[in-house]
Amino acid sequence: GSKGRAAAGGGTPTAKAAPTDMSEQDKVVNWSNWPEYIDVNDKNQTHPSIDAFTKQTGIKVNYTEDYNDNDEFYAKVRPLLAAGKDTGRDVWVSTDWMASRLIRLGYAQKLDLANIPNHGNVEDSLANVPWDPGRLYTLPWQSGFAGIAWNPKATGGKKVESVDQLLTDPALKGKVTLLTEMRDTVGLVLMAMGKKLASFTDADFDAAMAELQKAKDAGQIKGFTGNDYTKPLAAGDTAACFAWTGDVVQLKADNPNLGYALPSTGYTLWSDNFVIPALAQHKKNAERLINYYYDPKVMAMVVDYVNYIAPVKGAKEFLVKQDPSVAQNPLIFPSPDVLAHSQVFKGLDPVTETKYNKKFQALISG
Amino acid sequence: MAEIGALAAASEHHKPARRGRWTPYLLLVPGLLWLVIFFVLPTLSLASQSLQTGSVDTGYTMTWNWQTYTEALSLYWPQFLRSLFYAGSATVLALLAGYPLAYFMAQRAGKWKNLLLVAVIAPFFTSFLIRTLAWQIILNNDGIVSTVARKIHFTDLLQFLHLTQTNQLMASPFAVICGLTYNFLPFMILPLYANLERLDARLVEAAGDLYASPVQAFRRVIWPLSLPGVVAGTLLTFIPAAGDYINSRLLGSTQTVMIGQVIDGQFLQVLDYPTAAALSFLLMLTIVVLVALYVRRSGTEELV
Amino acid sequence: MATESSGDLRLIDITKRYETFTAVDNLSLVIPQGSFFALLGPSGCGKTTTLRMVAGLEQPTVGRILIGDRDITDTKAYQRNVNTVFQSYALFPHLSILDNVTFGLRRRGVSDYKAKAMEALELVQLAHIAKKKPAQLSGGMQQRVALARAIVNRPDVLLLDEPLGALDLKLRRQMQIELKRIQSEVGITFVHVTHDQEEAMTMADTIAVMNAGRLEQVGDPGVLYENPATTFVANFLGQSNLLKAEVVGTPGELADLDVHGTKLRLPTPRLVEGVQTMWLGVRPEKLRLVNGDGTGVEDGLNSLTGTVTDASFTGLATNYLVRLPWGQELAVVQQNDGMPRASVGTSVTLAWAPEHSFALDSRQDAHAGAQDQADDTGAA
Amino acid sequence: MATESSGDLRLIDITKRYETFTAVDNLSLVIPQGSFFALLGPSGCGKTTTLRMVAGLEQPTVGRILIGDRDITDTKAYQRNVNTVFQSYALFPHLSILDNVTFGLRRRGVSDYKAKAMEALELVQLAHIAKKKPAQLSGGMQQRVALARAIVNRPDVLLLDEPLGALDLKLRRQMQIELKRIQSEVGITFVHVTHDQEEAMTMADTIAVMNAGRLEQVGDPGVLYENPATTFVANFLGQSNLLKAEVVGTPGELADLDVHGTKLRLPTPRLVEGVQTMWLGVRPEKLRLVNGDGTGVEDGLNSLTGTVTDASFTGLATNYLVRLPWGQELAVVQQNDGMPRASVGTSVTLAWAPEHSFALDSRQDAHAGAQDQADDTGAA
Amino acid sequence: MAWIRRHLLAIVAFLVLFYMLLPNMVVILFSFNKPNGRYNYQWTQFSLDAWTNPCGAPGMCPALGLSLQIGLIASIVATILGTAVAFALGRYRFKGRAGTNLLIFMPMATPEVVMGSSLLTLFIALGIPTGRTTILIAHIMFCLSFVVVTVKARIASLDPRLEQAAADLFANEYQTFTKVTLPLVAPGIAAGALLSFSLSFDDYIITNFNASPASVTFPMFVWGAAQRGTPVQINVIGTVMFLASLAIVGVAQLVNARRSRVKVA
Ligand SMILES: Nc1ncnc2c1ncn2[C@@H]1O[C@H](COP(=O)(O)OP(=O)(O)OP(=O)(O)O)[C@@H](O)[C@H]1O
Ligand SMILES: Nc1ncnc2c1ncn2[C@@H]1O[C@H](COP(=O)(O)OP(=O)(O)OP(=O)(O)O)[C@@H](O)[C@H]1O
Ligand SMILES: NCCCCNCCCN
Ligand SMILES: [Mg+2]
Ligand SMILES: [Mg+2]
Repeated sequence: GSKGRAAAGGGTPTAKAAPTDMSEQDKVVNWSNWPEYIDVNDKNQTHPSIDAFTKQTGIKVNYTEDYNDNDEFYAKVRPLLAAGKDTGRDVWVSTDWMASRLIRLGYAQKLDLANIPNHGNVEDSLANVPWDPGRLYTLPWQSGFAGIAWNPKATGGKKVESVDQLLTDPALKGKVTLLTEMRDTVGLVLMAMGKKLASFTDADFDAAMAELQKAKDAGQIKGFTGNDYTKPLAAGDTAACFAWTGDVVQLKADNPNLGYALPSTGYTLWSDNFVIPALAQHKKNAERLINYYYDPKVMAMVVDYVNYIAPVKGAKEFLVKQDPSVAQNPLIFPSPDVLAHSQVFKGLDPVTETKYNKKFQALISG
Repeated sequence: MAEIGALAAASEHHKPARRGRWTPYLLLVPGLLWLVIFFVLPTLSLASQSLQTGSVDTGYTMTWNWQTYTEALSLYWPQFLRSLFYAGSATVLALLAGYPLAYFMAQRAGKWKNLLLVAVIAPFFTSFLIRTLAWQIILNNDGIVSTVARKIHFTDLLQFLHLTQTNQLMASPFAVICGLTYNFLPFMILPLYANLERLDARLVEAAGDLYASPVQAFRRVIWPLSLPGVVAGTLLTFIPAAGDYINSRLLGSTQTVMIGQVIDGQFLQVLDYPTAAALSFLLMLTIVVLVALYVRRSGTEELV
Repeated sequence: MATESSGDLRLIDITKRYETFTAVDNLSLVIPQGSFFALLGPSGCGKTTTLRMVAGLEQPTVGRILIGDRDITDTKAYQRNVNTVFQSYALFPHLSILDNVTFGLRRRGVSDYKAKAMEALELVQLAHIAKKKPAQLSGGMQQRVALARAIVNRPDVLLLDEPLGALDLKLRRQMQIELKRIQSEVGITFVHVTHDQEEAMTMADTIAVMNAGRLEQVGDPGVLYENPATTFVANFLGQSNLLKAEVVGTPGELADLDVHGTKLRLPTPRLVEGVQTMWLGVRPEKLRLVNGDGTGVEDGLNSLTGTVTDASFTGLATNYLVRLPWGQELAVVQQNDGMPRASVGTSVTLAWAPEHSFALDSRQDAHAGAQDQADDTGAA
Repeated sequence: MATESSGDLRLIDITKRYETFTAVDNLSLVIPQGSFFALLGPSGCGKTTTLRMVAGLEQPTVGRILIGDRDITDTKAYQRNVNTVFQSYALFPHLSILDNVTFGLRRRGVSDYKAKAMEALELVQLAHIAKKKPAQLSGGMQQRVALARAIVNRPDVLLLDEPLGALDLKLRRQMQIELKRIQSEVGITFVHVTHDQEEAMTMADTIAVMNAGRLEQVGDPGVLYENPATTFVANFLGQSNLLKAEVVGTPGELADLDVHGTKLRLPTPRLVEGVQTMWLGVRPEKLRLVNGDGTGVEDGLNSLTGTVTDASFTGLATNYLVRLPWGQELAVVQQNDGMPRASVGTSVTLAWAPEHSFALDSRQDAHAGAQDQADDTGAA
Repeated sequence: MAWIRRHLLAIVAFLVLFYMLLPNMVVILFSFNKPNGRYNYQWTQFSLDAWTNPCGAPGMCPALGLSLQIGLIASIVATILGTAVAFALGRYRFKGRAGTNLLIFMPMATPEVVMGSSLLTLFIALGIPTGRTTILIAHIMFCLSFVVVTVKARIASLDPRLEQAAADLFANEYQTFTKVTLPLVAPGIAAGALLSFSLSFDDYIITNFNASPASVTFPMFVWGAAQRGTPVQINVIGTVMFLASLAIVGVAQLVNARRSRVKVA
């Protein structure tokens, strides 16, 4: 029999802390994040907010954009976590459901709120999530929507604004990518079928899968991607795709013709959250980093660049002051109407999650 | 590096002498131990894994669950066949492209021979990922290649052959096969070259002297004599190509997923180790059987 | 398709130049149909090149090649009714002996190829190993297969490029007899290239001696041997003793020559015209060793006196070196027919009949053709 | 370390068996110090095996090997003061000529190895190419390097395994002279293996003929040639004509023999003891061709009459085949010394002196040794 | 037309060669690009930026360093182990030859995914965390067979008489090995080592299975970068590698050529 057993096997979902926190001796913090998820000085490719943090605290940030996809990243770090080994990272940014899993399996450490005095700045709507009541383990980094993006160069100038069009328009044949993120891809399709993401049934799920399978068999879909959909979209190898809001806004800076739509049938709303993994060597530095970004002024700086929704109270105010034009941006400042059409994928118990995952993986990896 | 071609020439001419009773074993032990521990054992472990049930987070137990195999096969047989088809096509194409080049280098290049050899070997040392990414640029939809291909209706031909579904070159079976062919071409050329270089040009002359036209001389003399090189080259191309997924990932679409990609996904994304293991094992078995049949048919057993 | 027309093989003013090097230089030759013709010459003199041009494996730079009346200069190798037996045999290693022999017949669509091939194999006495592969045969057998493979096509001309070069002495002699027998049986024109003069002389009807791309002399073996036209032929074809001689008078049938003060004679017609100083040549086997005082020398024979410096027993004969008063050493061969042998250090007289010597222009190099082949101070 | 003690090389009752095959069978030999000894025999008779045992590259199954009084049977190859010149030369391709030659000296820690090596290279006239690599040399030069590489060590015994086998005819003759010169200069015992009988006869002081792992005869070349002890030696060393003869009487010095009804004579001491029927042997060069009517035959000579069936001119000599009334063909060699030649079809008388023939036990195979070497019906 | 027919083989050969070198040309060309945005897929403007700042892409140079280090260690270890096995196979008769040959051949007949995943299965089962060590283990494993085959072929072509000649010239077993056998087999060993290095340096599939986030090799970096936009510096490295290998292979060929030219002479 295999010994590949989770630490959770014993039923104690408490992540181990490193025997000694190296934060004081070793003024670094290792941060893994999604690509296109932080402010960039376009001239020299540096990250101003990070540089400012280092200046302020003397803590060097090893910032790595190696978080392309929740599953893929989890698969990478899981063997280490399961074996009780340090992952080499002090903090990373996981989407809600993945953060929930990490807590459940005891792979995420409780935050020392004493090191995060800005903790209270978290938006009220996000301060209490079912999987982390009171935000003891995680704090959100950004929130956003998944919608549809297109490159008019490849669509022949056509706009792509609905899920149906994306999956069936022959003009897009073979030039469509969808997300490996099951909750976004299936979620968008479920909503297009008129289902509610909070209450759909197994049968609804299967119906959505069938829809996707049909599109795939028809050759409509070029691929399923993580955050790496951006390059082919910008290059025009992908005509249209499911995409995360902020990414596309960032791409538009180089390529203003790119189009973006939140489907009228509905779109997913999600958050990505800071997680400090078990055995992180610089937990305290990570907490200082989190605290730093929970300063509304700093968060405003990031959001101004990444164009996602800030989870920090007061950030918007700063932003409006700084750059009034963004106040008009519905992606950063979603109106209640926009928010009303967004939906959050329901929480899944491990058995259902495995069941859905298996079906979805068969679709995307087959 | 033409020593790759040694594969073709690895038949044993000299009967090894018998010396020292223990020396050979002392020499063998470290290397073989390495292979036993890190190749044989993992393979057994893989076999065992494929028959277990459980999940990553709860652990696995051996249940002799053969069903994994039938399930995996019923789900993924298209990718399996596709892999064999792509690898086979790439092998044939590599042979068609590599043979003339190898023959030219070996028999006709004269003083350019070494330069050509360098040109063939050098890309081999340049990260293949980088080169495969370069194919993305070359086959890019707005690129010259694509434009010309559309203009001369090459894309229509490909569509007719079901090698692309759209009027583009990228993200199609064509692109994947083209990439596979490209990536493993040196593995085809070097054994062929090593073999053809030893081809006695006088035999070709003798064939001409005995009324064989150039085509007949090729068919009756050059080709049969180069068979060991052909076999070595095709094996060195087919085996890795069948398991490759880089090309299908970078140049293909959901319609071109190969079995390696499935295995990779099952291992690294889905974390369904038994299915992944079962697929791996099936792939290995398929290839070993195919290779054994092929080697026997081509009558070059001494090759391995 | 090769035509069945046949006839003499004619090379007309053939020249073959490689980039900077002229391998064959304005060569003209007629090789009568059905003859056994030998091409002899030192390494690199252009023998193989000549053969290859006849076979069509090489294009002459200048000149025409004809078989009978048919100009084949521009015909492709596989369209010529000419076959070659290569020195390396060049048997197809992947084919059985039988398949090797049927190869040419099948290419030409001959229907009863198998029967014909077996016939050819019988001719070379190898019918019993038709199923074997070349690698399973000894050198001599491979040689015979190569021969069968060529002969079975009944070519107009069969080219043999040192076919026996790789065989050892005894086997070589045996194969020579075999070759000769086969040639007379099938009656095909054989053009035989060899390094071995004895082989050429025993086998050929006509010998051509080549040197540096040019023809030195063509003729009957006996004529070439007894009356070489150049010092090159004299030295290359067997061994010759060349004595510097001055013509002092031509009193009658025999001319008088002065050789380092000794008077020797030579049939007058053999003198080189218009030349006063010449080489007087005599073959080692023509010299008879007589007592040192010259008493046993019959009248009318030439004679010289010297000292034996070396004697080596070869079984059949003994080879002597005899130093003449002026330091030149003459080679003498005496068959071991039971006559008493001279020993090293004794003084001897060498005698020979005037008609057993020949004369050559003394402006020619006395050593031409002698060193030529043994020269190995350069890389091979 | 090899000792400097030297002396005769003695093989005592040596047998070498490979699994099922006996390559050398109870061989005893004494090779005097400083002599030039030739080992002759057909392919596969065990010559190389014998040499390898002396070199220490192979262990005898039974028997001892001594140099002088020192038993070296159990000494390792690298400890024996014996060196070998391999047929393939076996020069180290990665080392320069000089390094090849110094190789042995340096292994033995000789200090002035470079000077000694240059001396050896001068002996073989190759000092000027000391810096080259073997691949840059011609066959003949490589041969001489191999020789220098062995000789420089001043071994007690130098073994030469067909050292000239790969060279062409003329080069071979030249190297023979060279070898002989070097041996007499350095005075080392040479054991020379060759296929070429003429080579053995011209070079060696003593010849040993081997057959199927056993010794057939050892002795002076002339003795072996004129008085072979077995039909094998008679046929293997040169050519012999063997006539079935019945002893009819031994009246005096000469015995009377009946050969197919013709009375022939042989010196009585040459008769094989205790045997009535024997082979009467005579070498082709001992036979003199006389007119068909036998008129020219001097008194006291043996003579037989027959018909010329073949005559082939080899330059130096002409080879004839003469068919005797009972169908046997005799080989006759006549030096082309100017005497008139017989032509095919004419009737001739063959004459020879009784003392130029020998007798062998007729229970021996008349063809032993003759086919042996030419036999190539087996795989090479 | 006749010209084309006469040179058909050369034309085809050069087309194939062009096909083989085309991507390298593209890599070289785009190393001088100044991309518009983060994606280097379209020719925008000539620039030497990447060449003057080759380590400017964060994480690339460490990855390159790691790959070089692993390539070096893996090829050295594999060459030592493999050469020993090759000598045993090429020089001795022993029981189990056939089995050994099969064991050597199998890794070459096994697709990389299978090898990578099975090794991972083993490491998981044994609770060995993946990382630099596991990568090394894997690389040595798959390089080994190639070394054995390459060196064995060289040994097989070695004339046994040369070793006998050495013994005949007073060299004992050890001296024979060091002075004659080893120098003669050396080109095969060097070829095996070079092949190992290139296989190790270039490997992505097996490495990706057995690497940890903390041990990113160059191919892994390239793969990752391909997902979020390849920095121009990657093309610089690609170009340097191509030119360096041209130089190395070129020099090796020259040396070889000189040797063989001499042989022909
Ligand atoms: N393809 C070629 N290019 C340049 N020179 C050549 C070529 N082929 C032959 N030669 C030269 O032409 C000359 C004649 O060569 P050829 O092979 O005809 O000689 P050969 O008489 O057959 O000699 P051997 O007796 O050694 O076989 C040689 O000097 C050779 O170097
Ligand atoms: N290692 C071995 N195992 C079995 N038989 C062997 C071995 N070595 C030699 N023989 C056999 O011993 C016999 C004598 O071989 P050897 O090489 O001594 O012959 P040779 O007289 O040198 O022949 P050649 O003139 O062809 O070189 C041959 O029949 C050969 O097949
Ligand atoms: N470029 C940053 C994109 C972040 C996307 N997060 C994934 C959310 C999935 N629902
Ligand atoms: Mg020639
Ligand atoms: Mg031998």
